[in-house]
Formats: sequence, structure tokens, C-alpha cells
Amino acid sequence: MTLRIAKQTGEWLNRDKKIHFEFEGQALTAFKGDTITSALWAAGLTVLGRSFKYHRARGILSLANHDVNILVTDGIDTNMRADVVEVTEGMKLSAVNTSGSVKKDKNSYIDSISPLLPVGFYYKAFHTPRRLFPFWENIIRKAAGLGIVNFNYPRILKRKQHTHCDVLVIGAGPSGLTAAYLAAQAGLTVTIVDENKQAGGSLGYDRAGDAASVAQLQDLLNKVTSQDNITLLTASYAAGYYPDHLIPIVSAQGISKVRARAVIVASGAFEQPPVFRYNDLPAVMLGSAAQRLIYRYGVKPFNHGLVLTANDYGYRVALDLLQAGTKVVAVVDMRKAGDAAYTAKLIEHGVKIYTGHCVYEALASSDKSSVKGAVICAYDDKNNLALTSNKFTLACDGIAMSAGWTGASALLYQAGTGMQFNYQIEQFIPSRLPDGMFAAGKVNGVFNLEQRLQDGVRAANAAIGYLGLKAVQTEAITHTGSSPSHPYPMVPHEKGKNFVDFDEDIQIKDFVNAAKEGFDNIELMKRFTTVGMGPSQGKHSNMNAIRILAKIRNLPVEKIGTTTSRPFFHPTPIGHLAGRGFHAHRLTSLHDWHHTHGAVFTDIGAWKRAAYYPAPGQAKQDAIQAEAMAVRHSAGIIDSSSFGKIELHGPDAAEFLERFFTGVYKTQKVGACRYLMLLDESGVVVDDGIASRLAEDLFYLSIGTSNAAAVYREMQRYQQMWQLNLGLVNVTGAFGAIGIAGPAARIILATLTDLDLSDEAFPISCVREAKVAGVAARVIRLSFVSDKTYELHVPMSQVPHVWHALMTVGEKHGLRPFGSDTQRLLRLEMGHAMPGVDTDGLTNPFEIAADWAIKMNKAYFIGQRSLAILAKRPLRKQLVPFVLAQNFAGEMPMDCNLVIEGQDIIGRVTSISYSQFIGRCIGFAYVTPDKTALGSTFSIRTDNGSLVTATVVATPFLNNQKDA
Amino acid sequence: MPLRLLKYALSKEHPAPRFFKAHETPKKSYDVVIIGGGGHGLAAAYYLAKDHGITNVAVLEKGYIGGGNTGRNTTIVRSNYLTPEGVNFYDASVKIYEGLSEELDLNLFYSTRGHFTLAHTESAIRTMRWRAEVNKHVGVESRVVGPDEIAKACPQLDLSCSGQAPILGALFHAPGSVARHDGVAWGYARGADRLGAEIFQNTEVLSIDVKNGKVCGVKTNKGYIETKQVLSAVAGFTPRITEMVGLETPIVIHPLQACVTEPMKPWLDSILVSGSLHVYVSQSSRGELVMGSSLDPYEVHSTRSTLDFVEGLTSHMLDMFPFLSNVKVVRQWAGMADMTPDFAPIMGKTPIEGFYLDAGWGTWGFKATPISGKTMAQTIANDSAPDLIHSFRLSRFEDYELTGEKGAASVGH
Amino acid sequence: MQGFDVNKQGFDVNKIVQVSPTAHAQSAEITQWQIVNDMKIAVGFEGADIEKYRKKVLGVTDVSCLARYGVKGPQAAQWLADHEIAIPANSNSWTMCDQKTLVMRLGSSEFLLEDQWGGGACKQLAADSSRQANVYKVARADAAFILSGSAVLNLLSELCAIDLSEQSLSSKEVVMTQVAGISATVLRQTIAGEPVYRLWCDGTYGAYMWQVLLDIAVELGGGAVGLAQYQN
Amino acid sequence: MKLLNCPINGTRPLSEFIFGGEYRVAPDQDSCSDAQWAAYVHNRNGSPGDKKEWWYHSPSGTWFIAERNTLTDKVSRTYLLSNANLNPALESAQ
Repeated sequence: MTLRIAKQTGEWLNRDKKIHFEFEGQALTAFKGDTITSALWAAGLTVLGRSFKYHRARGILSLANHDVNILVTDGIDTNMRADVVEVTEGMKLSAVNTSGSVKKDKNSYIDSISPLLPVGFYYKAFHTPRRLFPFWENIIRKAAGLGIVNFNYPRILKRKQHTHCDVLVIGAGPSGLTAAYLAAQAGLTVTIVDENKQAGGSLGYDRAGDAASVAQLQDLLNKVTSQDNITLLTASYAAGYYPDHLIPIVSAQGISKVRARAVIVASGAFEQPPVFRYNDLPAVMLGSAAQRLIYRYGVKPFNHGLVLTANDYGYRVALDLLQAGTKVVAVVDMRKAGDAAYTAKLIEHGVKIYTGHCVYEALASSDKSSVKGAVICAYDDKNNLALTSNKFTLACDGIAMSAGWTGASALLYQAGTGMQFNYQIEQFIPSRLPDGMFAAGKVNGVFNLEQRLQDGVRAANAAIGYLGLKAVQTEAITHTGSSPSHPYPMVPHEKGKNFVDFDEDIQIKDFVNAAKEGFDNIELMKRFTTVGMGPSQGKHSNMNAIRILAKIRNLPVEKIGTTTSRPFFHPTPIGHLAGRGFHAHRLTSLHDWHHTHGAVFTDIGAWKRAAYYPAPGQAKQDAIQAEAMAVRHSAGIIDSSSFGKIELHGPDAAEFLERFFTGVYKTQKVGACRYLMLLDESGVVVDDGIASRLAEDLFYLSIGTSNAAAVYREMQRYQQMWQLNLGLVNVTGAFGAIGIAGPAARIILATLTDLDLSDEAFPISCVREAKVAGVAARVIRLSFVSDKTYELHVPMSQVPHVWHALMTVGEKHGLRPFGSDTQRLLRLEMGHAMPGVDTDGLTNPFEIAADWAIKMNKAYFIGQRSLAILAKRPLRKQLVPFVLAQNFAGEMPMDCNLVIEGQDIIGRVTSISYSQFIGRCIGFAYVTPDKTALGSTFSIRTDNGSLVTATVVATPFLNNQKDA
Repeated sequence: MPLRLLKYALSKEHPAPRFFKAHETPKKSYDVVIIGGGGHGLAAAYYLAKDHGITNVAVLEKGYIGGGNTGRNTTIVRSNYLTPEGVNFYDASVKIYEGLSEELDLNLFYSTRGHFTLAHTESAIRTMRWRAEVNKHVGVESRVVGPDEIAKACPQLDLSCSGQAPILGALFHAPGSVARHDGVAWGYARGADRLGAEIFQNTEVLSIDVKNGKVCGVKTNKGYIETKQVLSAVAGFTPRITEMVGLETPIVIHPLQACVTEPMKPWLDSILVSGSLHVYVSQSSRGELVMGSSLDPYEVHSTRSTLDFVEGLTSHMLDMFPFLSNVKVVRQWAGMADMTPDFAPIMGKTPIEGFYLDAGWGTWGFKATPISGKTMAQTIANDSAPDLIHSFRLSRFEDYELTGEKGAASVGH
Repeated sequence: MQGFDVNKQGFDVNKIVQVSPTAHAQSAEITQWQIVNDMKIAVGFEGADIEKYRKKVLGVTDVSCLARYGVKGPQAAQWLADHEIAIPANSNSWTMCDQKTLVMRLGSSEFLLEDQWGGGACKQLAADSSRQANVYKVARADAAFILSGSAVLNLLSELCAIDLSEQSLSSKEVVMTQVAGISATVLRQTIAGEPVYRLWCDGTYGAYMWQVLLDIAVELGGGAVGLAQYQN
Repeated sequence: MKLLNCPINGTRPLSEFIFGGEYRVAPDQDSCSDAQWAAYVHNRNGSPGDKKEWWYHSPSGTWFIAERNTLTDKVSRTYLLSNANLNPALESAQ
């Protein structure tokens, strides 16, 4: 039996386009523009969903996405909001969180045992005896949740854009549209957003049976669309408010992050359900929902409908129902009297009106799928009593309810607006708005249509003035006439099942009982009852919860206050929020070469570095050993372009280095290199590096890859404080570096440069500037990985040229590339500790025996004063070089295995590796000071618990341990 | 269905009494005043009474109980720390948690699910072996596991993280659990109340009286209270309290944010943490994914939410679970964290006689609730801190003896 | 050079060829290369017609091969003036020096010059190796791009949080901001009568930046445009 | 996201900045006691209020001072440290 009615002016349907779809296996048709819910209702279906906790049958409540009565799945997506999701050809839909079918949900038995499940029941049971809890938890977990996630759902890329406007208007109802038009007229760029598919708000459906408002809406829309400095976004919602007027606008396409100079909130109000027994039955719906059904989708809510109201709005709903062809059985008004004009009009239509009455309970049809009638009785408005002495029943197949409103104030709250409860309209309205925020319309407590239009003008002028343009500022508008909201639209019933929160199946008695147990503070009550914690975030329940608590505690509503509003206004998809997701990374100019030569890459900071170059099928360790052997026996070449590189120009360069690092640099000769160690103020080792003096007033620093950016940043900060006469230049990306190391390094390099490479002319720890393969290079001689190492620093884009030249001439000398992992082994063989590997966030220089690098007699350096303190304190641990037994064959210890003595941890391995060249396992470990003497031994515990003896030796391992 | 629920069905009047009395105005004096009605303060009150028979105690809460970080955290309980001191301390906490539902006769939904700290880099694996070895040494079940074991526990996880940060392994911590955070506060509140402690909500401390180095009273918006012992257990607000007694600490406040999705049928059984992706996630008994990330990068005394947080977090969530594209985030929120330079708490006595600190809880306060209550109660009762919390003493900073937890910070929470 | 026969090795050590920092991200199959200013650069992709069309919708062009020169320090402005370089009067603004060299003032005391087609100032300055107090040469290795077409603001709005539209970014302004999460320099320029955006970032991020720009450009109906479309 | 005004580059979203902690003046390390130094190194002024803070604008490499209320998160002014002459407190720091 269809409830579809004749075409309504302004309806959202395209009746020429039929849509075929399935719901729970039943084939149905709809029109293009129908939402899933409107299509199902038109088809005469009423049980469209099941509730979260008790699995009660549910139908339409708001038809505005302000509740989650109807969540469906199409087999791909889940928890789809049927109220607003358009039905499309071929959809195969079913309700979520049901067992069997939505009509005959096997879990609906839970409703009948609900007395066993009082508020917060899960705190009160299942935990004793302890061992049984996992059993109960398993059952409870199964019952939890709504839809089932589809693990094959594709990763969807949604576009996220930053946009900017002068004025953002939230809500395209009468007041919002008016405000947007006015602001645009003043020459401001305006964005106006509305969550509905079409603009207009209540102007589109709140008609009291008269289509005049449609023309009014069209006129408003024409004005707005005539302004090309207005962007109108429909089917888009403002998801939240973030500092400095940043508001993400979410649509199916993605997110537009709007940065506005001013914001006008004209978001309207949510209609609030009156609370009575079985107010959640299918076919008991909000008045505004009935109106939306009629005027947006051309669907008649009921055949014989009853209207329960506690304001004048219900009378307008009744007139709309009549217009739609619903027989209005009666209007039941909880107030003493209703609006005279509406009353007269309805009586004309032969509608019976019961003032001072309430619906005591709704009566379910035999199969509980709908309503068969309502029990009516007199209602004592003052004392909130249902006078059941002469109650009577009216037959009907549906109930439209209108008891009042609560402002859609979420974003106002999030922006820090001061809200005050206004007893004239029984609603929280803004009392103190933050800079650049304005409110208009119902959210501002203005309900009469003419007044809402004026309020839009007023708010727009206020915003225009705020943005520094001329505008007439007018006084706030105050509501006149009867209150749009009832102070306490709640009908007590001894048997309960009078629902306040439809998401979470919370009844009046749950609040009473929660208060009894001491949860009589709104925040505690929220947490204990879970009111407002469901997917609709209390849009239809928070206000009634506050009223109930106020009554329980016998306090005025504003003394109860509200719970904190948090983003999001509507649940927002992870894919939307995530967007594209950027993963920035840096490549050296040799990246392609490494790639084609089979390098395995490792991430170091933002950089991708070649770690080692395994031959096909070669194991990591073998590759590393082979590369290391090449360096020891012939020559190896490494791309060190990711090193941090910093230039210090100017007369005070040396002075700066002496203050910033631990060493001495004023006496450093031009052409010489010196070690750099950086501490923090507490004396902890941060990083190290090399300073090459290229001229009296020019130093070239190379430092570790991972810290480079941070170190340079700190140098800039200290320069700001010290104001020395120098310039800092970060050339990390501008220069690349190639290290060539090993016995043949010199001869290979010599073929490409005229530079005298002899030890006499160019000893270790020196720097020279010369052409290498025709490229101007800074050549630094180091002993980090081998005492025959030359580091060539050349412009990044010319690194490949030099590299190719070296590879070409190096071929016959057995030159081969090595990666950063091999470099770690090589430096270990040389006995060099590495910050970040052999140190942690608390290591001081004494603990790594780096006293030699600390020049305490300087006037000042960062960390000096703390070292002076640390020097007086006993050393707790120290890093020592160690070897394992000759041809050790047990389980290989790993980095971070512990050094154990008896029952105690006395240290930890920081680096350990087998060295094929040395023919032994070598490493560094922290041990207690009594274990640091040459030759002393300690035990390392392996992953599997065996103890391995290690012996302290001297560095470099290379010389001392080779065939030791 | 357990029988103990029957009484609710059978009795007309809701049979459950108040969890705790609604005290309005404090008495003239108390033996101990506890500032902060969160999990820690209430636990301290409970153990003062239970373990030490000290019941003349007032708990002063500026707002409502459990309304601070107790009610804002992501409820993860674990003990896989880096230093033996840390592991011992949190292990003791885990042990109490395991029996707490029974002890407090309140179901805290303490649920042991196993905790994986994912490693995407070699250096992360190093840190995890370090933690695993220390844990093992102290007798806590943690070990470094490979991708296959992770896949077994969470088949839905994309081990390549969409190719962005392939998972090389993880630190598996068997005792890793979640619990119902509000319940912990309420359970301790009820326990303390029944043993005689008095809980005052909406009661703000305005100043603390110190005469020649000794605490002698507390001024509140509900009048003056004489006392010789004051415990500050106000993570997120510690600097405001220490300022009242002129005590300097290293604590700075950074917000820590979290968010939660719509309920869905449970599928994620383990607790997952990724240091490099700044994500930690578990699925609640309601079916929501509860997600958190790293601290906000700058000091602010506010629980405001930011969009960057939820954008970054969801982007990384999708790297791990690409199929969540259309799962919806319902709500985001934030708490204020007491941060210390060495990522360890500050507990015990202070230079001011009778003023005790339970602070510096950073992002790990919830998991310590029972043991901090117990040890602080001990500290107050004996006016001396037990060895278990010696390394967390305030004086460690002046002594340059910071705890070593910093090394594991990248994989916090 | 001792005992090294370049020819026998099949590698010309005297011919220094550089490669554009974005090259790694450019698909080898469809890219036509050319050496411009000693740098191997993409001059064409899928043919002139397609690229002309993309240029109008949303074109991304790699112009890293243009010569650049960087200098900073209290005396840098004076030093440039002494070398007859016209410098912008204000911080974070740019000017064109004899229609051939783009001169950007980054902050107040740092300058980035870029020779446009036919420009030679950067090469001349580079030749002057003399060092002078309070004038510090800043070695550069930028990845540089031209972004053109009607949809260019859509692309930028996905990558940059600040408003780069004409209303907000004045014609002579230079902004140092973040694009796709990394530091970058942006300005609006007119090339052969066409308004375009220019973008510079550290060369080591060049391949990443190219990839991001191109992904979005393609989604928005544009794509890669070879340098040839700008060489006259 | 919050906006912050870089004295050189103008108003930008917070994502372009790095927080550098409170601007603090070290005690004279030669005359101060170990305890004073340890307090300077480790302790912080953690209670909410108006603070002078270091902020760094990454794209341009600019360090500057922002005067910010850490309770309201409102920034009252920003300036380069070298403009410290406006600020006696900062003067003494030089």
C-alpha cells in the first residue's frame, strides 16, 4: 500500500526517473531524488531499523540525519544514513545490527529482558569470579557495535582543499540566505553551506498547508544565485569549529578547509521529541519529519495521524498533514491552550483538539511494526503529572510530535560562545559571541519567520561592520508570542519505555536511577548513562537529559549546564579527513644509480639512503661484509650526500663554533679539519661532525644526516641571541658528498685531480679545494671508515659526474660501492662511536670517554656548566670497545642485548657485528666503571638467554685486533 | 545472565545506593587533603584508608570526579617500559589492575588483549629489543616478534602500511590491556567513600598555606581547611598547584588528543601502537575504534581540539588499515598532560614538609592509577617514599639523575 | 691528469653533464630529454598539441635548468647593486632585471636570482669569486617549476594553506611557505603574456614535488608540459 | 589550525612554525651555584599565563619571539629578538 501522494510544489523528486532497488530482499521502486528512507516509507514499510541496545523496531524520527534509527548497508559500505543517502538504481540494502531480518530480528528478545539490564548494568556484573569475565566479555563484545566493516573496502582518495572567504554562513535557511545576500551586496566574498541537498531550510517544508513560502524561498534563492561573490554549498556540512575561524566543510567529494574572516551561524534548530511510553515505535515521528516527508518527497506520513504537540508548531504540522491527505484524528496539546487562529483553522477542517492533554502511551500494532492507537489523558502541565483517571484511546496509524527545539549550537560552543538559557523560549541561546562570530535565526532564539529574516539582516550588518565596512548596527531581536518549546515535555509512566535517547535506548528511569547512584552531574550522568554518546551525539536527546536532571535535582536548567561540544557535527569519514596524505622524502642525485645497481634503501630522516648493494640472492650480512672487505683490500665508494652541510662565513665564525661546540676552533689552521661535538644545556651529547676551515673567515661543517636540520635551526637561534658578525648558510641540499676509502682510494683519485695527495702534502684531518674530474670540489681527508678516506664535496647536481669518473677509473682497482649499513661496520672496525647509536637521550661525553673532545678551559660552550657539575659526580656507566672470543660460534648477541652480572643489569650492547676482515665479533657496550679496564670481561645475555663473554680491548679494532 | 542482575528486575525501587555521598562543605580540618578527584587522587584516598587506616581524608575536586585525564585517556594499560624501575613500577600496577574489578566490586572491563608496538625502522627494532630484554629480566612478558606473528594477531593490518613504512617487526607485550576509565575513578571513589574519606566535587583549591616550610592548611572556594599533609594529584594542572607553594618543577603542559569512531562489530582484538606513524588504536567494548596520537607540539593549557591532529592520525590509520576509508569519526577530544624532560613521573616528597607530589604523568597516567595511589598513600602514611618510586623523586633533576625512559619515548602511550 | 685515457674508458670526464633533480620522477618512456645549460631536462612528453592543451588547463613544467645565483648578508643588496643588478625595494618581493633575470628578495637580506631565457647575470656573478665582508654566496640547487593553466589555483589549494589567489598574492610578492608539506618559494609571473605561478624547492625534494604536482594535475585534467613549450 | 604572525613573512598557519620553548635568560654560569644551574636547565615556568616564547618559521628560517598567553592561546605580539630594545627583559639577556 503506497503512501506516495501527488507532486508537491518544490519537491526534491524527479518523477520521470524510476529507481529499482531492494531492501531486505524485497524489490521496491522509488523516484530519483528519494532517500532510502523516503522510498521505504512511500512503499509502506515501517520497520526500517533496530535500536543499538534493545533491538527495538525503529522507523523515522527526524528524517534529517539527526538520529540514527535507520542505518543500512549495501554490502560494501556500512552504517549508511538512510535518511539522507539517495537511493540509486540496483541498490541491495539491508539494515545493520540485526540477526535474521529487520522485521524479525532474533536479538529483539533483549528488549523483553531489558529489566535485567538497568542503566550501567555492565559495571555491576560479569566480573566475579574473575576467571569467568572473558566468557561474558566475549558475549558482550559480540553484541557490541552497529555495522560490519568490509575489509575489502577500497582506500578512497578524497580531495582536501584550503579555501578562504570573508564571511562563512553556516545554514542556508531564511536567515542564512538573507545574511549571505546582504554580506555579498557589501562586496564581501561569501560562502554559504547547508547540510541539506537543497537550500531553504524550514522555508521549504514548514508551510502550515499553504504553499506561499515556496515563492518566498525561490525569490531568496534567486537573489543569492545572482551574486557571483557567493558560493553556495549544499549537501555539505560544517564539521567543526577550529581556532581562528577554520571550518572544515565536508561533502561527498571531500573537505574544503575554509578560513573565514567572519562566521555567521544560522544553523537552525533540532526538533526535540516529547517523551512518553513507546514514543520510539515506528510511525511515531517528529512533526518536522512528517513535513519533510510530504514536501521534499511527496510521501504521506500516515493515513490516520494524530498530532501530539506542546507548541504552536504542531498545529502547523496538522495543517500540512491535512494538505497531504492524512486524516488528522486529533491534535493533543500538552498546554492549557494553543494559538487561536490555528485552532480555528483546524476546527474548520473538523480536527478535534484536546488541550491540557498528553499521549500517555502509544499502542503498538499486533506485530509491533507500527502504531494502532494512542492512549490520551489529561496532563497537569505545572506538576508534570499524567492524570490517568479518565484516560481514553484514539485509533491512529501514526503520531507526529512537536514539543520544541534546541539550537544547532555545536559550532558556537566549540568557538567558545557563552550560552545562556532563555526561559521565554526554553532554549540555550548565545549571550557572548567570540570575535568574528555571529548568530542568526532559530539558533539565536528567533523563530517567527519575519523576525528570522530581520535577524539575518542584523547579523550580516554586524559581520560587515566587524570587517571594517559601513553598516547599520541594529538591536538584537527578541522572540514574541508563546514559547516554541515546552519546558518539560515528558510524560511519566510507571512501566517506562519512554525514550529520551534513541541511539542508546535510554529511558527516563535510567536518569533517575543514575542520579540515585550519585551521577547527578550532567557530565557524570552522560558518562554513566551514555546519553548523547551515540553517533547522533545527542542532537535529539541532550536537551531533554538536561531538563530531566534539572527536575531531579530541583534546580533551574542553567544551573545544570551543558556537556562540552566536540567536533564532529556529523560523523566524518576517515578517508575524507585523511585526504591525499603526503609523504615527503629527499633523494640524492645518485638515487637512480643506486637503484639500478640493486641498492637496498633505508630511510634516514626524510632521506632515502643506499644501505648496501646485495648481489642477486645475496644475504644482507654477506653483502655488507663483501663491501667492507673491498674497502679494506682495495677501495669502496659511498654516496654521503645526505650529510648535513653548513657554511659559516665571517670574522666571528670561529668564535661561534667555540661557543656552540665543545672544541677549540680559533687556533684551527686554514686547510685543517677538527672534530665537532654538540651538547644540550644539560650536557647530553646531541650530535657530532667535522669542521673544515676553508679560509680565516669560512668554515664548512659536515654533520650527521638525521639531526642536520635541527642542528642548523639551533645555530640560527643562538646566532639570534649572540648577534655575532657572521652568516650561516645551509648547503645540505646544494652540495653532495662522495666518500672514497681504502688502500686504492688515493691512486684512483689521483687520476682525476692534480691535487697532491701524498701524506706529507695532504695528511689526515685536512681539507683541500681542487678540481676533481673537472669539478670544483672540497676534498676532506678523514679516518672515519678507513685511514685512507677522501670525502669529495661537490655541487649536488655534479655528484653523478664525479661518481661516474671515479667508478670508471676505479674499476681496475676493484673499486665498488658500499652503503650506509656497511659504513656502520667500517666505522666500528675503526672504533668510532656514533651519536644516536652508541648514545641515547641521556648520554654525557664522559660516559663515552670523549673527555678529549671537551675543552673545559674555554670561556663558554653549550653544556659546559652542566659538565662541570657532572664531572663531580660518580660515573655510572661507560662505553667500552669489546671483542668476543676468537672464532666464537654461539648465538650471536645483538644490539641492545643486556650486560648481566648475577641478577643485575650492568649495561647494554650498543653496537655489535662480526667483522670478516678482523675475523672476530667486535662491538661497543655500556658497562659499570669497574669493568672498563683493558682486558676485563663481562657477560652479554643473548635473546635466547645464553651468556656470552666479552673482553674489553683498545680501539681501533682494526689495528689491535687484526690477527690478535 | 548473572543472577546479581535479577534484583534490578525484581525490585520496584532501583536498589543501587549512591556510589559516594554528596558532601557539600568540608570540615574544619582533615589529617590529609588530596587535591584532585581523578583516578590517582581517589586511589590514594582509598589506599590511605584501606592500607593505613587513615580515613580523616578530604578529596577536593574542582569539577566532577574523573573529569580530567582519567576520563580523557585511551585506557591502555601496559608495563613494557625501558628502565627496570619503570617496568617494576608499571608491572605492579598491572598486577593490581588484574584483580581490581573484584576488589572494588565494579566491572572495570579490564580486558587483556595483547599490545603490539610496531617497528618500521631498524633503529625502532633496536629500541624494542632493549625494552624486551629489560622486560624479560624483570619478569614481564615482552618480546620482539616478526611480521608473521603480527599478521596472525591482526590479519587486517596492511604490513606494508600502503608502501609508506613497511612493518619490520614489533614489540609484543602480552599483558597489554584496556579498561573502562570512568569505572576506575568511580570504583575508587566508592571504595574511599565507604571507608570514610570525604569527596567534594566543585571544590577548588585557591591557595595552600605554608608556614616555615610546613604545610598547615588549604583555602578553597568552600572555606578554609586545616591540614598538615597535602597531596597534589592534578595532572594537567600541577604547575598551578606547585606555584601556590612556590615549588619549581620541570613540568610543562601539552595537550594530548584522541578521537573515536562510530561503533562497528568488533574486529580489532589487539592494541596497536606505531611510533613512526604516531598512532595508537584499540577497539572498545562498545565497538568504537579509540585512537590517539602524539602530543601537541606546543604548550597550551586547554583541551581544545585541532584539525591537524585528526587529519594526521586518520591519514596514518589509512596507511595501516586502507579499508577504513568510509568509517566515520564521531568525536575528538583532548586532555592536558604534565610533561617531564625524562618522560617519567614525579612522585613523593618535596622540599615543603607535608606537601606531596603525584605529577608529571605525561601520557601514561591511567595505567599507573592503582600503583600511584598505593605508593602515594604509603608515602603520606610514613612520610617517606617507598623504594618502588625512589627514581621518580623530584630531586633527581637537581642531581642530574634523570630516568632513562627517554629512549623509549618515540613509542609512548 | 696522470695516466688516464678518457676515450678508452668511454666516459668523457671533461664533459660535465648534470641531471634535473626531478628526473627520477619522470617516466623514462615518454620523456624527451635535451641538455640545457649543461643540465639534462625534460623538453617534451606526449607531444606539442597535448602539452599545449595541458598548459591551458593545468601544466607542470620543470625549469630547474635555469641558472640561479644566491647571495645573502648585510651588504648583499649593495654588492648586487655594484654589479648593476636591479633589486626589489621591499622584503619578500621580486623584480625583473633587464627583462632577463628574475631577482627575488627573500626576507630582507637574502637574494635569489634566476636567469630567464637569454639571461646571463647569474653566470657573470658566479664568475666573480672575490669574497667580501658581509656578503655570503648561497650555493643553490633548486628544483624549479612553472605551473600554468586555468585550474592552477585548485592544485595550489590542495598543497598550500595560504591564499595564493590574485586578490591576496600581489603581482610582485614572493612567499616562502609550505607546499605539499615542504618549504618552498612561490610567486606569480607572466611568461609570454601568460600568467603562471613559479615554484622553487630544495632540489633533493624535486622528484617528490614533481610527483605530487603531477598526480593532482592529472586528476584535474592537466599534466606534464615539457620545457620546449617555453623555449622561444 | 591556528594562525601566527611571523614578523618577516606575515600571518601563516601554525603548521609552518616550530615551537622553540619559553624564552629564558640563563644565570651567569660562572657565579651561579650548581643548584641554580640545575634548576635553570631542568625547571620550567609551567603555570599558565603570558609568556615570551621562541617560534621558528621553517620555510624562511626565521626565529622570533611571540608573546602568548598559554591559557587562552592568544598571541599579543611577535618580533625579532634583535628588536629587543623594546623589551628591557630581553635587553638584559643580550
